[in-house]
Amino acid sequence: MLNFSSQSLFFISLLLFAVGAIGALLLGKNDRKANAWGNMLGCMGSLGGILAAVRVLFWGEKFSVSFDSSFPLIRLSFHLDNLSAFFMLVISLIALLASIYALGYAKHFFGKYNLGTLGFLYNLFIAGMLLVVTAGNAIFFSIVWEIMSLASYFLVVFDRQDKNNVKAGTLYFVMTHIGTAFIILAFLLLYKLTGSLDFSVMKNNLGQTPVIFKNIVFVLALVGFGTKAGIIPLHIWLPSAHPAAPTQVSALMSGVMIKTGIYMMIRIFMDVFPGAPLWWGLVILSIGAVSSLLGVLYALSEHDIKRLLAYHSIENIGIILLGLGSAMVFLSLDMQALAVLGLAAALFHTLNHAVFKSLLFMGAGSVIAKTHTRNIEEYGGLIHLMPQTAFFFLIGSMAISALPPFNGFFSEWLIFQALFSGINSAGLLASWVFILSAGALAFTGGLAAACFVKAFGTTFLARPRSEEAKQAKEVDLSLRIGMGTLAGLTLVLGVLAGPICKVLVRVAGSLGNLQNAQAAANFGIFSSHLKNNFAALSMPGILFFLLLALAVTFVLVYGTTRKQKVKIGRVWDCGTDLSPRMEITATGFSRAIITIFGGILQPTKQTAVEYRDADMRYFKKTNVVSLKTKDVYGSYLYGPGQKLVERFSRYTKKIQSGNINAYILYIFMTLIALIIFLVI
Amino acid sequence: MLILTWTIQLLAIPVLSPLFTGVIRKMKARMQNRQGASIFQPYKDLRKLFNKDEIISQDASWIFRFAPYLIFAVTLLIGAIIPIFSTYVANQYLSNFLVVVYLLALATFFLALSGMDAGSAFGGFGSSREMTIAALAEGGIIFSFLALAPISRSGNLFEIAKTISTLQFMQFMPITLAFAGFMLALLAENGRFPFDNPATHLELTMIHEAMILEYSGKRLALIEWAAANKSLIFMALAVNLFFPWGMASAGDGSVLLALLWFVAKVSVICAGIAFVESTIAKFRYFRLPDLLFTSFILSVITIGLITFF
Amino acid sequence: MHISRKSSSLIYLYVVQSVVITLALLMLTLKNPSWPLILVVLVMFTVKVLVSPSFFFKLIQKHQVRFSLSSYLNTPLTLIGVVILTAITHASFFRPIAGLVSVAKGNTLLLAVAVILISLFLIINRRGALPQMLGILSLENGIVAFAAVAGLEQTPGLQLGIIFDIFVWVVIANVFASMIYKQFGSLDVASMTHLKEE
Amino acid sequence: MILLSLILIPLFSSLASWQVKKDVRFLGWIIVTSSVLELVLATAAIVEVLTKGVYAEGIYFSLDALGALLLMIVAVIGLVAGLYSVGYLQMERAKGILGFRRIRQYFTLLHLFMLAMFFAVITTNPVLTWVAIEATTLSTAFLISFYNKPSAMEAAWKYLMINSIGLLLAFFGTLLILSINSTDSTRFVDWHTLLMNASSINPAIAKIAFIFILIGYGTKMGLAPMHTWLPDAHSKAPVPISSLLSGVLLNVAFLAILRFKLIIDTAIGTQFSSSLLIFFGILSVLIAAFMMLGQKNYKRMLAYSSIEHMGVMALGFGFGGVGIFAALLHMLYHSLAKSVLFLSSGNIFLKYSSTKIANVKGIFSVLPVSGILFLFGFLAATGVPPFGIFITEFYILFAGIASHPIAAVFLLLALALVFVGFFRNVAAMVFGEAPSKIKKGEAGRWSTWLPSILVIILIGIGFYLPHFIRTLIDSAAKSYL
Repeated sequence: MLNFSSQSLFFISLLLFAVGAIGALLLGKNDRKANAWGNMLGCMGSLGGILAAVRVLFWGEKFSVSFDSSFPLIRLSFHLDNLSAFFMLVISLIALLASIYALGYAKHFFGKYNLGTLGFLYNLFIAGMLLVVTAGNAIFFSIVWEIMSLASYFLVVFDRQDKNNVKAGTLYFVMTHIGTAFIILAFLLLYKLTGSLDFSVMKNNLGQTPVIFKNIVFVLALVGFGTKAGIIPLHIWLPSAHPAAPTQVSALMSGVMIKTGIYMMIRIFMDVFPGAPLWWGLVILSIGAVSSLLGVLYALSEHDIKRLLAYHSIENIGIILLGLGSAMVFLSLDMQALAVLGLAAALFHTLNHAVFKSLLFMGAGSVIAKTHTRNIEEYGGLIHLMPQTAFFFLIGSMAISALPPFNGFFSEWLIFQALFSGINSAGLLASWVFILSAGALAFTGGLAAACFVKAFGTTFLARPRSEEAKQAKEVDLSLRIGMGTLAGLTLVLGVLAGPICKVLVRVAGSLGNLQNAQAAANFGIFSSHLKNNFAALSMPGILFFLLLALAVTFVLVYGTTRKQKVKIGRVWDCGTDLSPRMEITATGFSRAIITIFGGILQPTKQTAVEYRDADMRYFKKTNVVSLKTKDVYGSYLYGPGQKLVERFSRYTKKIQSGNINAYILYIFMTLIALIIFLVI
Repeated sequence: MLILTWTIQLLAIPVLSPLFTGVIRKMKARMQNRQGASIFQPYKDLRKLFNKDEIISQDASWIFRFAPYLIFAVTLLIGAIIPIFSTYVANQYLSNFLVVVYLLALATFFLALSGMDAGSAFGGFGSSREMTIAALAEGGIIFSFLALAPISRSGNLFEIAKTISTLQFMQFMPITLAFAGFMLALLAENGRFPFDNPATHLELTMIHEAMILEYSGKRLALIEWAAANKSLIFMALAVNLFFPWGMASAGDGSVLLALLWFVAKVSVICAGIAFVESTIAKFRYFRLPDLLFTSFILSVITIGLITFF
Repeated sequence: MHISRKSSSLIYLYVVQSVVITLALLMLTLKNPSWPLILVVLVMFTVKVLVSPSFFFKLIQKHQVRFSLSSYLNTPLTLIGVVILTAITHASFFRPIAGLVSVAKGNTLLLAVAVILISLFLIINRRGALPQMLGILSLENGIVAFAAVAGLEQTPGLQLGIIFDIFVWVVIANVFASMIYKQFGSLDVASMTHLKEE
Repeated sequence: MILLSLILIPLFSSLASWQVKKDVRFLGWIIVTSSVLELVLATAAIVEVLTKGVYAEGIYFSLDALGALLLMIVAVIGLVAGLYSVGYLQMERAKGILGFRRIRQYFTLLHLFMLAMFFAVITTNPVLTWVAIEATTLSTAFLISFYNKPSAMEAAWKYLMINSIGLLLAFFGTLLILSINSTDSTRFVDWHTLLMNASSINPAIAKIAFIFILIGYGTKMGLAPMHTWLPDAHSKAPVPISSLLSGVLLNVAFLAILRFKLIIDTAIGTQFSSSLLIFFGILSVLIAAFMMLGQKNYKRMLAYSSIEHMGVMALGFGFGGVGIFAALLHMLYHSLAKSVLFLSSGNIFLKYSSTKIANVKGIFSVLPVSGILFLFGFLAATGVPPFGIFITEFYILFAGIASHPIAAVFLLLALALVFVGFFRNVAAMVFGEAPSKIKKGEAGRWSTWLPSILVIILIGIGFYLPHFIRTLIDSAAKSYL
């Protein structure tokens, strides 16, 4: 299979997905077979995708083919250059592991839902994403984009017994469809400007268009793709939609699908548009800063584990946008080298986030599968019952908290470097935007760490807080393979960050004005350092010395304290018996931060006290306190807009009054009006 | 000679840290008109703890057992990559200030986890408070370093130390602002007044102590020692980045002199801390964020001054 | 037709109108007589003057709706409306239509247009089902008149087809009217506002 | 003789149905055979058109590409509606809603309806077209009032009055156009001769005439603000009739407009007619969009969606360019999608016996197949890939952004709004808990396989447009460019 060309590999993988989809649908009756078929073919297809992407990235076998369709203007044009290949690699990689995971995970749907449909939609979804990142023609792109959204919508509402899932799906589909409307408008404008729908042709014809149109296109595209990427304030669908889907799909949506929005932003802002004005980059930077900070804050206020992870996706999209934004700024300031650096950082964080976020979602899914709840407050002590899952989840938490020596650290370090170099090298306004973005990133890192101490601690540590948690068991092998591989990847990507970034620099250097520009940094296997010697880092070094220090500590401590005994005893319990209710709750853990950022989060607190003695009100029977955060966007942004439209529609409905004379009057008036209008 | 300096560099932090803990305690005692324990008391405490048996909670997992080693190892590593007495033992691939910050974050991460692991009420809120303060302090720390980095066109701590020592007075002034910010972060990170009271086990006030409440024996020793290391690391950074005078620039006799300088400068910082701790009271928990944001803002202002003037 | 409140008189007015138009057609056909055309005229006469009115009278007797229901505008306003519409037709808007024929006939042509608009106005203004049906018929009359004056009448076959359509329409409309009376107990169509957006 | 027999078959079968004595199955056989025959004949005629370009029979009947397209739609949807009616009425009879005589009346009128539509498509003479379309009004009036409920009566009455008025106005417009060859008024005129000496028409008159025609036939076609009869009629008529009304009849009315548009354009250029079409199109799309938002009755919702699609087609022709091709293709897609929607909504109605959205919940659990069909129909109607309407709407926007950007933006906005309104209701219907008293299970195989076939066809021609359709539409669109 290795000696196929990238092109044939690509189409083979598409074919495999198609076979998987159809076959699963046909096997629909038999849950077990349908599940196996769908996921197996999913694995094989993803493998094909990986190989194709690898051949493009390393053998340089770019290709771009197009077939005529039976419709005018529409050409099925597939265009696989470095950027597409990179995203294709990410998608296929995660899809591969998600499919392995799903082999075991989907078991608990048996007999409940039709696994054939699941397999069909799942393969369709993956194929759709692959097509999105390889489509070279605007109409074709919009079609596959919609197909991807459609498949993901059906996956979100797959567990349709639950009302909330349906609601989440509805919101998601509405939002993404409105986003698509913006995208289509952007494409139409691009066509008006360039007279073509092929991205490659647009790129060449776009040179001398008036900047105002470019700005309109920029805003439209930002809104359209930002909706899919889940930037604040267009994110409202994300925290409810991602958790609703089956876990392997949540992993794909959160880890990969939202990246297609990023892909198109890069494609359009960095590749299609030659010289973008400065403020675009600044806007992207600010959006990134806001999204990252608010995303992590909302995550802290969540105690539904999947929603928490979803909010972290928003945060990480923000971080990616910080990289992208800085790259755009540098590009407009004509500093190719730094632009390449920023873009490479963004791409690397895209890859990293895909890896550890899907890992975390899978861990959460395993926990949910065993405890049948998404509420963190009902977990606890799972590290004893499901040690391996706990370990993998811990790795993921460290990676997403950007702790060395894992991959998250290096990409955030790189983005930091991009932002730092921005502070000195741009104008006054730009510098301040850079400073504040760096500040946002700094706080984001710390808050993310806090959030994952909360998530991991309340989920896996201490004592079980509910009966389900007591009954939990370790999950099946296939799930552990999926998670384990990803956990390994976080470390490998971290240690091999240098070589990987070399490749990413090549990817970034193949775009628009960055043609064969050198990066502002040297990436080596052992170390990477910025050309201006501002900073240098050696990930293997960190890992090695950390292990060394650990070993030394162990040896010394063991040597000195061999003879001291270790007793297992009960926790100091102030004389009472310890109950799970004495442990800190997730809500309690993050309460302090929420109070500190109360101005932004607007926490609400409802207390319902019930007394044993209603007249004396002295002995409390129950005291229920529910802490929430106000839905700012719903109440200030979307709510009013919706009200406005609905009021308008109420007025419109007055037309249909039911009175026939009125109806005839409309005709009459139209007639007279038109005739008069005609003469005037 | 190089080997010697390297051994000094590696051992300085873990060896000296208990001493300075003792020094601070002594100074506090004196300022409060007490006799106070000898400045070598911390060494004795560590030895005592290492020789004790230990009890581990039945609910605790391997994280509880593993965390102390990691935390201590991290402080060792950091101790090796920051400038202590010399500017020439630069190892440029690790002594980047972001590495230091995030390695510290790694330690804090595991400290908080181990605090929650035993499942006692104290550990929980201890970790909560610790993570809150750490998260908010991070911005201040990174930015106080970032204020220095542009001046020396490098994020390498040794480079920074080198350039700062050559600054004119006028260029130097804005840095004092960043220094103030860094000091606030220092107090916060090391559980000092007005953020935390290192000497109390009163549940309303304690943060660091609450987390390690379940520890005993060698693991407690490791954690205490690591805490001492951490505070010395911060003080070393404070003196060597902001006032990097008298540091050895070559591996000759000046090393000894530099070491003396180092001890002297750190003692001054210790005095400052002791003074603060015996003059002001601990702040209410929800007033601490103001301080931390202040430290961040101070550093931001510094950056503004440096980049635009 | 606008003013009369009495159903029967409405019908009589319609009959008169139809008679006038058929006579006019007869004149035209007699200029160059041909049997098919005369036949057409006769059929038209039977349909418009004899059959349809008789249907309407039956309707009236069956349901004792001797007085058709009120209108939206009162009499003077109605008259003003009529005047305005006539004015519009004679204003510049429909000038070109008059250009279809010789100047002498021009005004009659515009008069036909006016008839069309006025009967539309009638339909809008009256609440009863009967006046509306008659309004539509007179609208059709107006068009026939227009065709006649402008010399646009079709081949006999077509005309027969059209007349047949009208005839069927009259029948169906009558059936509906009586059904509606059964269902709603009156012929007040303006009261039929159950189908609407709420 | 093909076209002539297309007229005769429905005529005879209508008479035959009238003669049937209390055997419903016999009525069923008649409708099946006749509509199959009609489809065959239509196919034959279309083949002729594909080979010859224009296929004429005598001076009275002829069929060009545009007509062929319409003919195809009429025949196909007619067949489907006919077949569906058989099972549907059986069910209603079983429920005891209908007696035999009503069913007989239904089929008799249905045949007449088909007859009228075939006639309108294939006749060569404007006046005859008018007569035929008037005939559709007359034949459907009783079908709309079929259930004899007060509301049905009301709907039918409004339908009758408003459409008669509209059509009379259209007739007036037609006469004005006919004034082109007022020289020898008694000669039999057909579209072709009109087109030949279109240039001789006085522009002012042409404009007035087109206004009358557009408003007149626009009433029948359901362009706002003349659309008012449409929601009532569609929601009250029996389901197969609704599907015929919105799937076919509206298009036939549009055909008449298009024929005149051609003449007017050759007389005074496309500018005038295009701007009028755009005006009405935008108005229809916007009004429909706002009406569908928070709509409480799903059949009315479907009716408004028809209005919206008519608006889209009008816009397509208004924008010109590729928009014309798109509008014609859109016509085909819309007819199929709309009949899928109506037929599946028929199954839903049979099960829930209510058209209120509030009373319909959990279709997926009660009617799994019909639920999916309804969902597919919705996706097809709102232009979600892989359904073709996405492509046609893209084309129309595409043509619009080139010629009338503002209108295009409005169109896009309205489309998004339509999607939102439509989707909310559909989601509310298909998901959720079904009312307990309703027992699960489809009404019968016939009720699902008919729309299923349509869905398969829809997806098929959404992916691959057969060559003959492409050539038909191309040659039909060519004359408008």
